[in-house]
Amino acid sequence: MVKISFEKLNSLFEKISEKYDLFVPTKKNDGQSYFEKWEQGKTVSDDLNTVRSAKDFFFPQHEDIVSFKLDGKNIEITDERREVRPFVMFGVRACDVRSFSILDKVFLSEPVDTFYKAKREKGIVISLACQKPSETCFCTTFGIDPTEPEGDIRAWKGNDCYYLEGVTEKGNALLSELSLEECDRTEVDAQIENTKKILDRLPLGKLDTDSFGGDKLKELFDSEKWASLSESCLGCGTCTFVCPTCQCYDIKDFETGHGVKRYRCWDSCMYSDFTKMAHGNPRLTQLERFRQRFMHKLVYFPANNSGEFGCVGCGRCLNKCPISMNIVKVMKTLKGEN
Amino acid sequence: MQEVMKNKAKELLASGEVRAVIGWKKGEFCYDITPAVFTNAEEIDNGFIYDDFCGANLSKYLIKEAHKDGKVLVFLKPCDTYSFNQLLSEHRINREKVYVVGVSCDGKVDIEKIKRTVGDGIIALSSDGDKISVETLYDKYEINRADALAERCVNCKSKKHVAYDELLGDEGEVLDSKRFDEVEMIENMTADERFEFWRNELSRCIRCNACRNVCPACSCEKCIFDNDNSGYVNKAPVTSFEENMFHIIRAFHVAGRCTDCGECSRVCPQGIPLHLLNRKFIKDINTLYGDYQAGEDPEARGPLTSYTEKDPEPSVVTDKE
Amino acid sequence: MQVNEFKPKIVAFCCNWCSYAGADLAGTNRLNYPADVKIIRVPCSCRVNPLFVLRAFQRGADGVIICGCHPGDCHYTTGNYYARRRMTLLFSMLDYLGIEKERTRVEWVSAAEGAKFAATMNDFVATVTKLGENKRLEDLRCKK
Amino acid sequence: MIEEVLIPKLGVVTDIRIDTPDVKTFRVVAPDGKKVFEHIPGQCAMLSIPGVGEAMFSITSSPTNTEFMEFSIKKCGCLTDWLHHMEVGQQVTIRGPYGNGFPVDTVFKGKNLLFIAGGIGLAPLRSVINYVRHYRDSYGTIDIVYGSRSMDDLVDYKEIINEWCVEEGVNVHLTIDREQEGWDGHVGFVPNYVKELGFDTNKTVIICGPPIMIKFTLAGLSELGFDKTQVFTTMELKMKCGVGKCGRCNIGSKYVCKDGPVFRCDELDELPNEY
Repeated sequence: MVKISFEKLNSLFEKISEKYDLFVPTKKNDGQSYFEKWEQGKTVSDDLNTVRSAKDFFFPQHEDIVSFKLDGKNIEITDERREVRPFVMFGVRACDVRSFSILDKVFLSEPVDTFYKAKREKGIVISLACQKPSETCFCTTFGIDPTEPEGDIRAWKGNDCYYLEGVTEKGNALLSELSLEECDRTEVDAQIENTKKILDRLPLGKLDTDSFGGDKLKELFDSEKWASLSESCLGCGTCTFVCPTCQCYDIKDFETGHGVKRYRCWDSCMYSDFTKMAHGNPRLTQLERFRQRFMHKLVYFPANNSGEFGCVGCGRCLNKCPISMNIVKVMKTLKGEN
Repeated sequence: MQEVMKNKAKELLASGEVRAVIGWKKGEFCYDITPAVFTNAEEIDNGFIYDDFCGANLSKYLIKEAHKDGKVLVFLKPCDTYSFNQLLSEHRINREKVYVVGVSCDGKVDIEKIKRTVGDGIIALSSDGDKISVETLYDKYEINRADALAERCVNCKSKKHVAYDELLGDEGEVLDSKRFDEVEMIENMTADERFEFWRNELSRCIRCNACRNVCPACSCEKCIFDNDNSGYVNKAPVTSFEENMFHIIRAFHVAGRCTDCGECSRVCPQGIPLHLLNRKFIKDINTLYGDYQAGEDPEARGPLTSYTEKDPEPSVVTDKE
Repeated sequence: MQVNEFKPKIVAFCCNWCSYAGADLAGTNRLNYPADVKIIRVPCSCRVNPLFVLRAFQRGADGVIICGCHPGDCHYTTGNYYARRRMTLLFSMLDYLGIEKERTRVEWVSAAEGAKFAATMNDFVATVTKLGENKRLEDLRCKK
Repeated sequence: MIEEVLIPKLGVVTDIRIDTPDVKTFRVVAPDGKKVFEHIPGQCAMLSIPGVGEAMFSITSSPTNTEFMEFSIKKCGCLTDWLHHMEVGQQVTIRGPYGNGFPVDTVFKGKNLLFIAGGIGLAPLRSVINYVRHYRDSYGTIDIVYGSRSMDDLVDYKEIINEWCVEEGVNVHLTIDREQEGWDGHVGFVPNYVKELGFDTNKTVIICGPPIMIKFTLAGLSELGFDKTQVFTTMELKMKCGVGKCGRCNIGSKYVCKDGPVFRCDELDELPNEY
């Protein structure tokens, strides 16, 4: 384990920035935090979660896939993939880091998504342990330990320094380049112990997931409770877009006036046109669309991925849903607790 | 107030006067309240709530609910009644199928504002007159209620119910609001500053459509931004142009119909002050074509569907210094 | 070396019953106005949806002008009165967002006013030329 | 750079055949005149006209055709409308093949096959039919029940009459919904016709058509004693990626583009009824 004092953090960031694009969570004037490219003067925010999840780095809201030029009956195809500059993300929370492994299961399974893969290979994740979890946090429900997050390198914020520990080969390589001061774990261990006590007091820390999973498909799908749960859903895409594990996308063409750009962008199963075809729509009302989103996370995803749930308990949907409907309420209601 | 409302709801359900009640349902915490439809006394006893966090405007749900058989009871706050009237005038709601109970409102609290003061980990909240006591996992706080009020409530335009079948509490009055101050402040900036201001705000848009879907004035069966054949469909704010276009067009489409209920800004996950776009239209309409409050009178003709021969020319904008 | 002079692209929405005929008259009278003005004929000035104006900017217009019948002379009696309110509000909103208000204009040009049409276009093109390229309401994807 | 599935290849339309008033069959090859890719019967490909749209179509030609691929496409939306208006020589973009295809070399091998199709539902089956006709010795009897609204709506009518009907060991049963001048064949809906024909249950059934037809035919088949494990069908839902990532074509936990489009009917029963 190595450490870097707060005073020297800037010079560390400077050093990383020489070779990599460095992104850190910074507070904007709207009081919320966003991952932004680090430059001199930018400080790391202590906020737990950025509004937009860290999935943006590997699966951005929109990216060009391919472009076309049409000339009479002929079409010219141009690959729009670009070289990705190596980058480092500092301060990613445990829940977001776990979301990457969930996204990996989708995008890195055959056939591999090369857009995602290129970014994943070039990105180094420095995670940051949580010390003051929020009431909306429930990552522990899904077996995530926010005091010892995954990532290429994990970090803890101490009283006057950050502690860093290499986790993967990629992370260790970066750490050795940085040649930081070695140190012991005393403060870190104390912090972990302290945080664990708080985790025990989280109201949603130990949700019961036994009633969900791939084998509960039919009974959950046919539950009568979807009707009342989805009743006030506005059908917006907020939950989807702030969710670190939502990965559904749309492919759209844009006519630029001098060719067609085909891009991929986030899409939401909550939208009415998500499954709309020329001859009809299998998910006609908000009930089906709402059900799809939660069934995907709690049943379909585990069914295809040896029981792993498609949720990391980051709590963003709890904070951001315009009508405060969220996966926790859905889980509790389906189980008959609400 | 909450108990009076519960009793009213149960009474009307029991008598068969209404088939369902649209109200607010309590959540996991003390602040995450969900709009809900209640159909029996048990549901009301278990979940119905009316408190500082019941900010959601329920009038839009009437479009869906009032298409079903039977009558529904809806609780509307003063500002919600303006939306209700506007929907009536647009024939989106069948008045006979709705039983409106007006409920008084002394401003709703914005949880984001509280969180900004006390941080994360709120586990208990209680309101006592001017003060709100907050308990978090880490500490206890006491804050002024006035400091935690939502922006739209700080600049409340009216405490008067403009439509109801029954009123619980006292009749309020139209207030002398300072809601256009911020618009004026922006108007007084230079063009470059304005451009910067709005770029900073609108560039955060993620096109989740929450502002549109929550808006009672956005009640088109099919929005142009959802219609593949319109040529305007873009699901992501791919360029700054897209960000601008979506919000300009949305604000324009509700211009003259927007009652300034402020739901768009409340729901924006990125905290974009969208109400400032709508208020600009309202302010312009007021100054150019005479004072008009959408929803005040369901019989009134909207400013964009009427005209006078003496209207100012567009050059009042393009030629002004 | 010759300096590449900026020539603005202008989109003019012209009412079929007056301004379009006015443009015609300007042509038959051999009155000059810049060729960079692209005329789009509309049945009435009130046919112009705010989206049209924005789409024109998106696709590379540097200025957008809407021409209709003089108030009171609308072929459909009242169309231009509505257009007047709409465009006033739209322009005001664009200005509010910090977009140069001089890039947009409404002019009333009758079928008999060929000279006015040419003069209006000359003046508008001159104004937009001074402003330069439209940067604030451009769509980068549409740039070549 | 490694190949990306979302980036399509070029195809050229070399022939357009008018099948019915709203169905055309397009022949597609790569610009060098060869096949764009190989496929197995029942698989699909993403065709697109840039700026208009991209959609999944089943490949109707058999893989045994070494020269080209064919797509029978019904006019029903934006893209298909555009395709119907194009002329020979038009380039399109194409990517694929997608989906699992029919188990022609495993489950079907040596079996008696019964094909049941309605309307444009013949398109995905045509590939299988021609494949098993090509390897005739590997399969048992072949029965084809095909119905359409009218005589004019029978897709591939010429091929059916000139090739399938005359081939020994292939029994073709055609039907149309309503009486029509010049038609002396069977009149009636497919489900009823299947029951009338009263097939032996020693067959594997491959069915495709409008949902309502499938529903009633399945009921008819079970009356005749068929088991759901004997029946295969092919599905269609909205797709964008074709490779199980964009997340919209799922029925429960199965993606039609990746785990389908071919399902055995008892497998479908395990999934929620959302299609």
